[in-house]
Amino acid sequence: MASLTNLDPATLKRRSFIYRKLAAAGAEFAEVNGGAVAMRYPARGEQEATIARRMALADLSVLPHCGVKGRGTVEWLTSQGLAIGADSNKAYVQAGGELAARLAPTEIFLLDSLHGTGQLIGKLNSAWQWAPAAPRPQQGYPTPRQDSHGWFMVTGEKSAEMFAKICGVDLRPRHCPVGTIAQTSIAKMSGIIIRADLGSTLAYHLLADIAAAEYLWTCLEDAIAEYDGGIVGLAALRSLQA
Amino acid sequence: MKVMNCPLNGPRNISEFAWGGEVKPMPDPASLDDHAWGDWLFLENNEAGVVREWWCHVPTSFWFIAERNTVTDEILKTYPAGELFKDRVNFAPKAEKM
Amino acid sequence: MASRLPHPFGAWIDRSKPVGFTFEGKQIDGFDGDTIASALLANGQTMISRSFKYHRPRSVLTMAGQDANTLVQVGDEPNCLADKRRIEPGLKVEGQNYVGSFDDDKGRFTELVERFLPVGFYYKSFHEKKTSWKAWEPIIRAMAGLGKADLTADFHHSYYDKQYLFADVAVIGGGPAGMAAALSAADSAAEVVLVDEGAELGGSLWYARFNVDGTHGSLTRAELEAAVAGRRNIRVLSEAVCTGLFADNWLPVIKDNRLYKLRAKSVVVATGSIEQPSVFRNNDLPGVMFASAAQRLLRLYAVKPGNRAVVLAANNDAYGAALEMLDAGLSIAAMVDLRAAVPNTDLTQAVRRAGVEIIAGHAIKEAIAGPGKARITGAIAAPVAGDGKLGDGGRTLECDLILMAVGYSPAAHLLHHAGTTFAYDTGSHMYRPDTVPAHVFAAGSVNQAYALEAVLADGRRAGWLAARDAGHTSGTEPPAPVDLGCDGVTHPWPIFPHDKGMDFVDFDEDLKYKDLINGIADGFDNVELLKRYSTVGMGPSQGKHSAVAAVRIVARETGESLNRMSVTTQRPPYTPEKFGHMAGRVFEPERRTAMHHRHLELGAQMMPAGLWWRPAYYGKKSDRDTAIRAEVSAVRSCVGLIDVSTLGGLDVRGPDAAEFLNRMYTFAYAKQQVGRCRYVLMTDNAGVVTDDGVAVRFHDEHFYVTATTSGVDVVYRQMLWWNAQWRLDVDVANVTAAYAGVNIAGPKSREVLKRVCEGVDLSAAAFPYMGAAMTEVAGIPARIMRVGFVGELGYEVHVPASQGEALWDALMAAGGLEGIRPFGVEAQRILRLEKGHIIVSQDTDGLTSVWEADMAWAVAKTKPFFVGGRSAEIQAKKPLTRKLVGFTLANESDPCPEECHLVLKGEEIVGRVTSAVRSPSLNKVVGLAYVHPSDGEPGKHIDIKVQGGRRVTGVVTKYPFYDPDNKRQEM
Amino acid sequence: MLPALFPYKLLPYGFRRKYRPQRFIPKQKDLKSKYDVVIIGGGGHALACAYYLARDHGITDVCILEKGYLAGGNTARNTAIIRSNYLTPEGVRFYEQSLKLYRDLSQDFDFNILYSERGHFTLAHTDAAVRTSRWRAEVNKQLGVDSELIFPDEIHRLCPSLNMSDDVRYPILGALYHPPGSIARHDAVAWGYARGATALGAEVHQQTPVTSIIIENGTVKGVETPRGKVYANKVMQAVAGSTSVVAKMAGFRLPIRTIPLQACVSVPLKPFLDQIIVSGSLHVYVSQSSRGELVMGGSTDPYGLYSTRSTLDFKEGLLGHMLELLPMLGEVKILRQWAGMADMTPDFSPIMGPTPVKNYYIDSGWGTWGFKATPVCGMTMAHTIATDTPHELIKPFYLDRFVEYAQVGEKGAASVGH
Repeated sequence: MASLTNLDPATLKRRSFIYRKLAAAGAEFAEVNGGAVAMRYPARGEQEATIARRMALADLSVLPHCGVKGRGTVEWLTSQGLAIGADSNKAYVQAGGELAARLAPTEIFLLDSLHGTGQLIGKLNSAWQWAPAAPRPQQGYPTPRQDSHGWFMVTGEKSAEMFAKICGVDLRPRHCPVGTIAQTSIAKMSGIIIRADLGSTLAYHLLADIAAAEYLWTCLEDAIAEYDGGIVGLAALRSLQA
Repeated sequence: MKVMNCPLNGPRNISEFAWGGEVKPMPDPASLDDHAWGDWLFLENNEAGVVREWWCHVPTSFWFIAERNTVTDEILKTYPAGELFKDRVNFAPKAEKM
Repeated sequence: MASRLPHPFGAWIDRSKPVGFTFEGKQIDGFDGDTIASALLANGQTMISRSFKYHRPRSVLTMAGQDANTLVQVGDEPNCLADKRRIEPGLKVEGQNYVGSFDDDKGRFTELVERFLPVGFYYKSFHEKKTSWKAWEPIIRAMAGLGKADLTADFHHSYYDKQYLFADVAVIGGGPAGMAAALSAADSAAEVVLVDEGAELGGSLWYARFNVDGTHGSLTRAELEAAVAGRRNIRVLSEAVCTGLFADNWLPVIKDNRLYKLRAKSVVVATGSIEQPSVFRNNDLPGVMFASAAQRLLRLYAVKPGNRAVVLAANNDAYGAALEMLDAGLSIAAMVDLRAAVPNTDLTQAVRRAGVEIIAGHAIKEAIAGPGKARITGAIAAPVAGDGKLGDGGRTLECDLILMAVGYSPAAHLLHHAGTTFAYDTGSHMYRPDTVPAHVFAAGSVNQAYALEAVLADGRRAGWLAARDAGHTSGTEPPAPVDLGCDGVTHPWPIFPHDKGMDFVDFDEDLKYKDLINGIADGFDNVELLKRYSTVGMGPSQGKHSAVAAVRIVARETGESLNRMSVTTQRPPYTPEKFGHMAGRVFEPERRTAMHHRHLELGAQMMPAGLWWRPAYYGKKSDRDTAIRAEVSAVRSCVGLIDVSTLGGLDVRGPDAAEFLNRMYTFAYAKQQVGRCRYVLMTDNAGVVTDDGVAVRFHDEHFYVTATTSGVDVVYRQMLWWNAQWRLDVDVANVTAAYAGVNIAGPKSREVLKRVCEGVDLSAAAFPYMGAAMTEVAGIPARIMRVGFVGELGYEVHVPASQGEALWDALMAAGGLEGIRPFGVEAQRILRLEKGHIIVSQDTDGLTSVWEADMAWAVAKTKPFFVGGRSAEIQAKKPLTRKLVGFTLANESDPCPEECHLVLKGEEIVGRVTSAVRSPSLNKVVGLAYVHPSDGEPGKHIDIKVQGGRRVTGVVTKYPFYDPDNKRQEM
Repeated sequence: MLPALFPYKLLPYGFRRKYRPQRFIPKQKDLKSKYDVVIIGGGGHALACAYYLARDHGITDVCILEKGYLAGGNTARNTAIIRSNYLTPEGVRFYEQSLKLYRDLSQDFDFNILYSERGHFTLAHTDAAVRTSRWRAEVNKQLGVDSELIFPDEIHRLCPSLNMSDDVRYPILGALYHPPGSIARHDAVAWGYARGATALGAEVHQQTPVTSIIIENGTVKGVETPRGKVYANKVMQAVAGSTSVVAKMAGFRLPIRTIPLQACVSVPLKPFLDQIIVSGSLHVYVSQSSRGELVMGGSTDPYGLYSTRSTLDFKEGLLGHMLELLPMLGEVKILRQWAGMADMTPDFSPIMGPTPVKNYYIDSGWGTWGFKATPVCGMTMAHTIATDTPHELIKPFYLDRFVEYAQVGEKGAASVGH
């Protein structure tokens, strides 16, 4: 895929807040969802999948993600074919591999699968319309999660230990089953952590204030160093999932 | 570091929360004379003992109510604000003055 | 001349690994595993520190990091515990607190004038004249302190970090009690973290003598250690110190350069006990140490503490220590036993058998100081004639070592932190834990268990209970120990004042017996008061060896019973904590806008705005003013572009959206048209102006409300708080970060925007001032608002944050023809001031009302309610005390006032300038100021005190100063 | 040293055989059933009030009731900083008077309270903070108080230890420099007042809590204690940390929230820091005592509590920021931490004077700034009690100012500890 190598993130409208850092780290980008996502880092000596199994960090910010909140949210999403369980702070996997994170009884944060086709999210975005006149049905309100939150993924057996350096919630696998959500403070920033293993590899989504993406990325780079961690591309994550 | 049990997020370090002070529901401002309004607004019970307080879980901006002993710092219970504030509050239109 | 004992002595050193370092420039050879102190003693360096006040030589006291006598400077680390700190190759160690040289310390003169320096002497003098203290303080101050902070160190410190840890059961202390507790908790399937200060688990089992042949300890240790190693659910943290026990079992544990913050469901405190000194003359000199210290030196480091010892005994352990000394080849001059009758135990008999003389019913009256007090040459024993009293006669015993074994005090610091109460036990003569708080358990000698079997049993019991408390049980509760063995280990009065003094109760602070007595006589007859007056227990070891003695002395002097008293509260930390450990990686969040790097590329000088960074202006620092003026004129005459992404943004949606805004803001929103903007002003319930912005109605049930950069989080939280009570059918979302925004402003802004905004008709008719639309700009979904903070034709364009940089690029390109110019916060402040727009929190303060801010126009008077409305009503009835007005200068040649220069009436302060600038557009000074209400009308003169105290005359002026009829922003 | 300044008061100690004690706190007498004035609380303010009642107004039949030990509350727990660089004219005049009294206290007492002028720096890290600093400086100067807004070069010249570099998160942009800013030995101040007051006839009763307040038709008659009823013509409460609790006994509420304020000291270091450094934005302040300890604190705890427990998070926050200001202290160690209880008012000014109960006076709302006001509180409250009219200096601090929307906004000058 030679076309990848010369894709400049700044030629696309949607840009990760840290694309410069990724490029500087030697990322090879591919276009997803109108933005450039780091697929791999060819200069690496070591297999990215191997790093990802140990301790890795990836940026998925441009992949499709969205949100709906307010009264009627869950009812409406269910009517749109989503399967959402009753518990808050749990994430529910959808048919297409999307993840519906129930942040509160009336709030959903929806993450696309690692393929980032955006099918479901695109459908929802066009499906939500103001009803012509009051009284209007309760169907929640779309929230701009694509842009309010940067989306990182932290993978590898050392993930929980690493998180313990920047986050006070007990994320050790035994105490934090797959699908568990922690809305908490990470390196003094509010953020959302969702455990979502990739195949047999321990992994967490990390969603946090897009404006603090660079800050948080820097904190994470510092924190993973102790565990011989590294930055990996989306390709490696996909390979672990497969 | 205290642990506070957030009704939405479960037990968390208290550093994740912001203190909202004593719960003192607002009386209808129109029905209070100036001095009574000032008393309600400024005076605190500042109770040494079990008090009912507002707390906000900052990462989720979730407001709830906690009952806490201000001498031992023991948190007796926490629950959503809805258990205390059940109905929509309305204010009577007022006469054209001011 | 490193002399070491053969194996099995020296369990913690690796003789195959020599390690060299320097002390006071001298080369010292030790082994890997040595502490600084053990290596120094092995090399005959007995003096390790100089005392605080009298600069007396001091040396090893505890070998356990519990005293201040071995504090040294290690490189740039002051006050380092030489008896804890392991040596490393090349370590640069120095003595502390000396004048001249360590060996010939000029500071010693203070001892000569000691009698002129009574307790609290600094309170009693140096105030004879009003200027006395000014003259003396620098001298006394120069004598103060111990180690040195390395000010030459570059402005960095080493890498410290933190990590959270979680456990069902935390066991603090890895001695027999702690190991037993950890094991029984682990057997109940609890996750256990076992924290121990030692290099290896075992505590006293490593060095104490529990039976005659000395095998009992080591066998027990080996057994327990193997068992612990075999449990996968026990995590051991060695060479780690737990410095506190905070609310809900929050435990700081320091290991290497990391602070662990351990949260445990329950805690077992098995921290053991601290040996207590005897008070006699010269009890502080090198060569006088605790028996346990000498035993540690032998067993852990293979170091002989001396050659000929006198053991001051009051319990069985003294005899175990004596046997240890004999095995190590020391001779024992005598056992001086405080007890009239020495009980017959295996150990006492063994000592007798070894032919050691036991002098019963005697105490040590004085240690005989050798040359320079750097060592001792003997001890004078005298008969005990009652508590603290010595009879005539006595004997001089030649020795170079005095071992004190007269009793213990529980190392109860963590229990104190947790709020445990203590009671004096008249049987054991110790303060024992009385009521221990929930989820905390004490085990071992901290809990009065002294006999090894009792210690182990107590540990098993505590571990089992702690596990159950954490929700894990198996089997039945282990029995509590029958005989604790705590009676007879601690002597109630090992205090023998000497009329020549130097009988120290507190080594850290150089406090002698009479200092406490005199303090009490001065009226400070309560331990807390005495502590503050005499400073007893306030030194680096925080009373570990003086607190109990102080209580005993106060009790006797006041006739108070010890049962009705307690030792002074032990406050955290248990041992000193480095600033670096507490700081760790300092997380200082930063927020950057989508265009941040574009600003940097354009040479912007960035300034903090809350957590955000914003461009102050574009250009070199040296060209600041010209750059700002150029940016201002670009906006006035052509077109400029500013990043306003940091502005708060809130989506307010739902059937009650308008009603909600009516309650939150001072204005009225029910009738606001869709596609129109309206100013919002927020007050708090006390009527104080707290925030402002614009509300855009994009839909009957949807308002997009802006808030100030620094205010939005509070505004959002307040909105949610109010609606938690009102229960209106409205949803509020803080979308600040989700939208990047720019304000493109200036007469040419319309042409530029047109080029990238085909979707909408931007003509004045179709898109008037305060109009708004949802559309696309440069192919990016956008919210456009025609608002004019800077007072020119202008548009705010808000787009999804991740496309913000693309928007910036597109607009900069589109404006190329007109020479569009980015402008920063500084230019914007000038532009808005020329228009007389206020900045909340600069032009208002913590008490400003809407009336004082002259914003009555923004208050809807007929609404049923808005937050702050009731207070505003009351304020309206009271006469104004100040009013915000615009002003210019009567005399343009006067200097421009600066923000917060005062407005005076005569000499009375009536207000202040909140904003002022020499307007580039109007070429005159314009500003806002609070003035006396009587001066509020245009044309009135006000008196402003500017730099250098000079007064200038301001003229109250209507604002906007620039384009008063707002033609330009509405064109 | 000049003979004039020779510490001759030490000579007798050296030459006399026997130590001659000078008792600061007389042995406790029996509690009488009636006093002219009863003061609830035995802290610095109470003792100072008793001292000035006796010295300036000849009122010596005064009983001080302390529930614990003398000056064992916030007097014992504060960090001993004294300054008058406040924001409001009311505040500046009040604290300036306090400073004046402090300067002579050692001679008044014939007891050295170690009053030491060190120079006080309030650092500004944002342009808003620079504005507030200028505001304070201008108000101070207008009222004759020595304060100046200074900028990085000058700050570096006066206090070279500070990290002035730009590449920190919050660079230092300026500072409010207040040369008269001082420290003193906090306990000694209380002991001096105790000795002075008791010498003139006042009684101190320790371990004597007030359990209720006797009020008859709106007028206070006395108090009850476990040692019996004590009647009095006038009663004052000066019980920082328990203000609302005691006021409740007297039947009224106050605009006060009680919140812990923590502090800590380092292991003694050879003195290197001569000034008092405060940073509002970083929530830290530090000075170095004459023992060599760095005395450090920050802003109040995040929530209300009637407890003097310590927390770890306090130290984490404090030292994190401390190392931004003084990065070379990474290897320096914390020796001890503790806490006091601060009665916070909405406007960060005290509440002083008469109360809804006749002849019952209050000295409260001292938040984090009570120690520096000790002498002037004693003086003004003594005047107020003796003449039954509020002293000019404390009129602005009357209780009803809140409901009357006439607050004295000191937040800008007091929001961080010291």
